[in-house]
Amino acid sequence: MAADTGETPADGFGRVSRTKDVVFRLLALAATLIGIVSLAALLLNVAVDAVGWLDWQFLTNPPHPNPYEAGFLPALVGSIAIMLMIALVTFPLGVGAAVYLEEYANDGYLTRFIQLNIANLAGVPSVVYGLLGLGLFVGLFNIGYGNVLAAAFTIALLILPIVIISAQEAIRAVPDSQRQASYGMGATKWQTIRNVVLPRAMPGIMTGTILALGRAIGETAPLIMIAAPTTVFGLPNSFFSKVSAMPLQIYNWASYPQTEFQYGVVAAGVVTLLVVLLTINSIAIVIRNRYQQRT
Amino acid sequence: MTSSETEPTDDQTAPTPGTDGLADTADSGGETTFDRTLLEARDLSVYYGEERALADVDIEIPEKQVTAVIGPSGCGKSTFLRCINRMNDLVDSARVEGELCFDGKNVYDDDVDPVALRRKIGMVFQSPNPFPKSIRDNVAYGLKVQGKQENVDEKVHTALERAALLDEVEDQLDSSGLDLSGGQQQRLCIARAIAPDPDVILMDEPASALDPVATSKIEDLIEDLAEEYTVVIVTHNMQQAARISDKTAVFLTGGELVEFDDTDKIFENPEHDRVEDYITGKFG
Amino acid sequence: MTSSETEPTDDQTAPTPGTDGLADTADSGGETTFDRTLLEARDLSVYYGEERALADVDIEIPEKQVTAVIGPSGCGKSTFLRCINRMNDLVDSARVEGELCFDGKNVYDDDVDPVALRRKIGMVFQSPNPFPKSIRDNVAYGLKVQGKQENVDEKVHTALERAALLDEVEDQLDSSGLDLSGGQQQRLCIARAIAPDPDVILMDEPASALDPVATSKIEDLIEDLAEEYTVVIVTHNMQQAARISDKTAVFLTGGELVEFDDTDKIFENPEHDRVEDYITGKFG
Amino acid sequence: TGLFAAEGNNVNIAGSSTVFPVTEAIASSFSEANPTINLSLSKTGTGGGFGNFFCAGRTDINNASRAIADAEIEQCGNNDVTPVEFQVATDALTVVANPNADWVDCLTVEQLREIWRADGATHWSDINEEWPDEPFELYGAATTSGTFDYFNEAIIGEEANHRSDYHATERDRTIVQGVQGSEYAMGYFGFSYYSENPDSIKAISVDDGDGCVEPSIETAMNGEYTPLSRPLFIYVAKESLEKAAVRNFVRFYMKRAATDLVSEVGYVPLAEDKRDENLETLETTIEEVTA
Amino acid sequence: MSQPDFSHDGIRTARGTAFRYLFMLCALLSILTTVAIILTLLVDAVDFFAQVSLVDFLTGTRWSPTNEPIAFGVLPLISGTLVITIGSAMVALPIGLLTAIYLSEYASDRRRAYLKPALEVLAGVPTVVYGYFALVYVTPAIDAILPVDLSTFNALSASIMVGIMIIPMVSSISEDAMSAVPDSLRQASYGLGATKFTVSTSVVVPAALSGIFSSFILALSRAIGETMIVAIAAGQTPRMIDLTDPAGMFLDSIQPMTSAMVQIGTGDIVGQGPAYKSLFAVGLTLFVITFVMNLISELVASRYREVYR
Ligand SMILES: Nc1ncnc2c1ncn2[C@@H]1O[C@H](COP(=O)(O)OP(=O)(O)OP(=O)(O)O)[C@@H](O)[C@H]1O
Ligand SMILES: Nc1ncnc2c1ncn2[C@@H]1O[C@H](COP(=O)(O)OP(=O)(O)OP(=O)(O)O)[C@@H](O)[C@H]1O
Ligand SMILES: [Mg+2]
Ligand SMILES: [Mg+2]
Ligand SMILES: O=P([O-])([O-])[O-]
Repeated sequence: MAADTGETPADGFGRVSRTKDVVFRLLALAATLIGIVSLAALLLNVAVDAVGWLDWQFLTNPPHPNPYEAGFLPALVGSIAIMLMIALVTFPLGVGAAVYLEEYANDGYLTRFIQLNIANLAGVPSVVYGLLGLGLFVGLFNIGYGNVLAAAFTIALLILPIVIISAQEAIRAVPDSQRQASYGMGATKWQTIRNVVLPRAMPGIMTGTILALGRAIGETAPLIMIAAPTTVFGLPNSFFSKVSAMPLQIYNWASYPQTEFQYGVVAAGVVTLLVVLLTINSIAIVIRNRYQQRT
Repeated sequence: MTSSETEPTDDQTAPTPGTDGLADTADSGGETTFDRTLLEARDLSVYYGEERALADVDIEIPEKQVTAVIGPSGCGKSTFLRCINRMNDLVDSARVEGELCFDGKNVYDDDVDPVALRRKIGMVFQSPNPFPKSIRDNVAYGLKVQGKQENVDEKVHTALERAALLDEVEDQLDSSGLDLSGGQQQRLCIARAIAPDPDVILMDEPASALDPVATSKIEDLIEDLAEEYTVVIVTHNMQQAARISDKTAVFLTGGELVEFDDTDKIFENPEHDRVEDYITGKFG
Repeated sequence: MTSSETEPTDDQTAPTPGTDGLADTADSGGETTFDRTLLEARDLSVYYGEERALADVDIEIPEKQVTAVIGPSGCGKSTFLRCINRMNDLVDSARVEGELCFDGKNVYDDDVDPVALRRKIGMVFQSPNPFPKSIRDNVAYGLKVQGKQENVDEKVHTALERAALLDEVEDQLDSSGLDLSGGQQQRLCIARAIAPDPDVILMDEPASALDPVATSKIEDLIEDLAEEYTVVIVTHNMQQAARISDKTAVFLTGGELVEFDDTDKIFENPEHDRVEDYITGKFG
Repeated sequence: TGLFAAEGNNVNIAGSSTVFPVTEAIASSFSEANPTINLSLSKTGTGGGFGNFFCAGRTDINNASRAIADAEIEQCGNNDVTPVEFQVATDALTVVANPNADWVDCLTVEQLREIWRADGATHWSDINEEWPDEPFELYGAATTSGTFDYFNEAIIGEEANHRSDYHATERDRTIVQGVQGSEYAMGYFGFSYYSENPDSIKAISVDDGDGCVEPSIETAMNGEYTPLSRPLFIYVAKESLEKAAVRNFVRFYMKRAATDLVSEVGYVPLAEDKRDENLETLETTIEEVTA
Repeated sequence: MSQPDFSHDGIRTARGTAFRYLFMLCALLSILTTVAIILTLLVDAVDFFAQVSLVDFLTGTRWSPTNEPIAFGVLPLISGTLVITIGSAMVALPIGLLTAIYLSEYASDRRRAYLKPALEVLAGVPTVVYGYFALVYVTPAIDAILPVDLSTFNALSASIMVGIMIIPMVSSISEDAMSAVPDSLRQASYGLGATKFTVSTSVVVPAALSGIFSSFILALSRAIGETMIVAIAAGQTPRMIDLTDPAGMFLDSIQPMTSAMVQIGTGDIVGQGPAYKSLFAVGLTLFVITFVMNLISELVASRYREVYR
């Protein structure tokens, strides 16, 4: 390379070969796009396959072994019921834990231990949470198998670390000058948290929680582990109703013998699930954008 | 330190700052005039971990006057100010030794609730920090947290008026405090600080983030406030200290209070060479 | 600007800095002695977006001497330095107008490859920035990227020796460059810059992050380097400029090169009042 | 009835994956008429359904592709669950191979035993020297399923064990895909999974001594398809019939079990006299519990 | 002089304390969760190990919980997990690292602003959907394109899908680490006449190595714990892998730990015998493996966060 460099500056300074640079750049760009593009291709495929299957009767019927009569309603409603329950459980617990860690806890061993533990819990496989739900809620507390409560509690534990971590980030983003101003006015810690910290952190907390709910709505393995039923026909009518969920129903349908299920009904279910997920995530993004300007 | 032994006199008139004060103070030499002492530090030291940020400070701050605290960066001005309302409690590593008395009561006594203490002391910070709430809610915040729920609207108006902001915001009390200009925001913070009617107002470089026009409004306001409140103001701007304060405390590096006296005296004829060097810009 | 028209003379001896130089330069008036010009800016302007950071600079920097660039903060010193090796190319918003010639060739010509250009110009930054690699790999880095793979060990030794660091690190060449003291790190960065044997060494406030002892070592080193390299150094420390440089360029606010002359002349008898004000500390 | 009404509106069913499609079809049409009743249906296999759910008192109904075993009756008894048996359809357990396996159309029971028993044949050529010298790729029901039990009993018998080096799965779809994917594959499952995929897999006729018989609804109904045709049941917990929802659903089920609904999912519907017999049993039992 | 009253207000103090402990309880819940996970797994696993020896479990090479002859050797399942982990690592690590380099060194701010969220979508797609994709689209596609004999259920398409799913974990954590590399190091390198390629590969990547390493471990831990993709697409054949036969490793059906857990969990297994309890023994094994990996990743990451504060 050095040899390329001309000796007399009057002729310029020579050129350094950029082949590697260009090749590498293209390679890196290709790598960046590969996942996105392949996902897009698959989504396109599934969307095409869902055409003709994803219709009103699909969304309002109960499941059926005949692909032309099969419907998604109980799973759809089940997912939403579980999700609401999860939100009710994780929001207060997650915010409470985040407030403790950010506002109360000093930087001692206990705090660091809790923090490390939360980070670790966020990485525990969901199937293990399923076993936890099975042992704890179905077994020990005897809530019953495969019902709304057991499902919601199990998945709530699964997403709690994610909610806590994002709530902590939101609380940490509240400028310290705001807290100082409040303490300076003679506010107590709780008054400061309630009147200054939480209102300001709320959009961030909400965004994080909703995104975590998006994760919750796609969870399947924990439901399988707590013996959620293969198929449900009615709508959940109590906390103790057996419940199915969209991903679980999709998983079940994927095992049906007819190709109409493989390439039609399941595709319709996948598209429905993704649309619900996308809606949830866009709500989060709207909240984030709506409040982000004000800082 | 030089002047802290002198007893308060009955002379209620604060020496007027400016050049006319020069002759007085120059004549009176070490002798200074004092009002009733409201805040008094005795052997006050503050440590952050191992590092000493304030070293054996003795000072008597008179009631209903403006006391300026000046000194080079890092000399402990803010630390001193934050001792008064125990905001240093919020810093884990901070440790206070010695006494700081508010009206004769040591605020570091065990039976003192810092929250109750802070309700008697308003505080205004370096850069304006209004809450992302309406102007009204900003000013009413102290009243709310302190449980003073009667006549809130009236008190909000009075506070805004005293802070010389009412005219400018009267018909937008419900719009956000963040929509105001920097100078207005800082006056809003002052209104917020005085709304619960404290005894003392602490200001930590309240105009350092502001442009000259806004600064001069704040300076006028501070002089007015001294009619009713005891004001302690930290500033890095010596001209500002000279313009608005009655008393000036000069801290130098190491957290040492080198000289405390009438402002005119400090600026025209300081006792210590180091203070003179600092004021004339030879050092710091 | 005043001096940039003067032709280089044959006088190879750089004027020695210090008080004895005073008489010479004072006598010679606008007339200055020049070596062969290596770098020459003509009407050089730099814009960051809309803002102009360098305004029509004309300067001729002589070979194998130390040229100091001084001026108040934000006046464009770093910008000028980074023009020479086209580091400004890395700033998206930066735009350069005019010419900057290296040995007669405009480095902003289309056929100039900035990467090739930079291989002729070493650069040392404000705070030491060794790579988190071994000392040896740090110094060898430039050789490696430039494909100069022969005698690497020997070159590394020579560079460390020239940078006056060899004795201190000789038996720890494989330990991390980050384990050295600040002053050693900065000398390591100098060794790294000279190892590929460039023609010019640019230094942007190379001692500002260092303590006085480390600083004086670096200053000694810079004077030595000028025997073989053309050194351009930005500094905010006028004493430093006076101590180590042969020529001094004074930029003032707005990116204007107000005066460029022998260092002695600038410090003892500048042409411009603004320069005098700046040097005596009345401004900036 | 609001969203969170009483537990009494729930009907919980688990059990055989073979019977699953029948119950699913009937439950689906039942719940369209009775949307407030929450019917849940799990595919756990016959034995799993009895052992973990039905006899433990956790479900009201168990689907079964074989009759309940004595041990299971005992377990139910211990938990005060009284199983009431209803046959709901007949199945033709079907052995399938890849359509490209043109060398094989019919197997005798002995040949099947040789293929599926432990330490038996490993290559096609072990059965018939003219067949390819390629190893079997075998897909079958998971060991605890009713299908496995039935196949094991009917083909392997007492003396030998079912081999264990095969792809055992609860999910019959897996078998379809597996057999479809390999020329040397073979599998077995309920007839419905074959009838849904007649083009991608091929059914093997079975010779039980009287010549090759193709599995079909007809051959199962007229009893020619032996030994692999079998009755399918549901078991209802007598105690659960106290709940109106369960009563209504089982009544509905009995009526529908004799219709095309069953043949649509690939099984042989119940004969009408059998249906009437069932309804009678049902009503008698209901009277006993509601009395 | 009457002293001012700064005394403590009982109600105020009590309320403050109450909230403190309430919030603390929420935080401690996370520790309870960990304890509960360990206990629930342990209680049943202990039952299991009372019937099956730990040594047999850890060293056995046959997994057949319900089929005679019964065997509970976990190694075939760990093999299956290993295959998926290796396969997904081959997809995700290079792609994720290159993506991180692209985002941190090459992409303009604008481009990064839409590429990053787009990548995060990858991690947000439910895994059951990926499993379905793998089985219904990817396997047939590979079968059609490559001249290989691919089983319907195979490790290959499952690995690819798991790999795609974990790309964002690698790329976003690595990118954070690369962005944390001070610009001064890049400047130093450019100043010596380095090209962008050299700056990226010889300065940025080495300096961010611990962060990159931590992202790798975390992503692999995620791959190890991934359940639905493998349960749907990788098959149910517990077998020992033969490292000398990479084709056989990927082209055929396997069974990772998670998939075995799903099979036992949904399977027709009666009662409380070792077949059912083995679910918890495998779960415990999985938990221990992923927990250790997460811990390592977290410790490595906290080290790199310290290097450039
Ligand atoms: N929270 C803290 N932790 C540790 N040391 C601190 C803390 N706050 C201040 N210090 C140290 O205490 C000393 C005094 O700080 P202080 O903020 O009081 O100075 P200051 O006079 O207000 O300076 P400035 O004019 O820069 O605001 C400084 O050396 C500072 O570094
Ligand atoms: N990357 C940039 N983008 C936009 N403006 C810049 C950038 N770098 C410098 N500037 C502006 O250009 C002007 C000159 O900057 P420069 O860094 O050259 O000053 P300097 O003389 O080196 O100052 P200092 O002594 O503080 O280092 C300043 O006004 C600065 O704000
Ligand atoms: Mg301060
Ligand atoms: Mg600079
Ligand atoms: O599910 P089974 O019918 O085989 O028990």
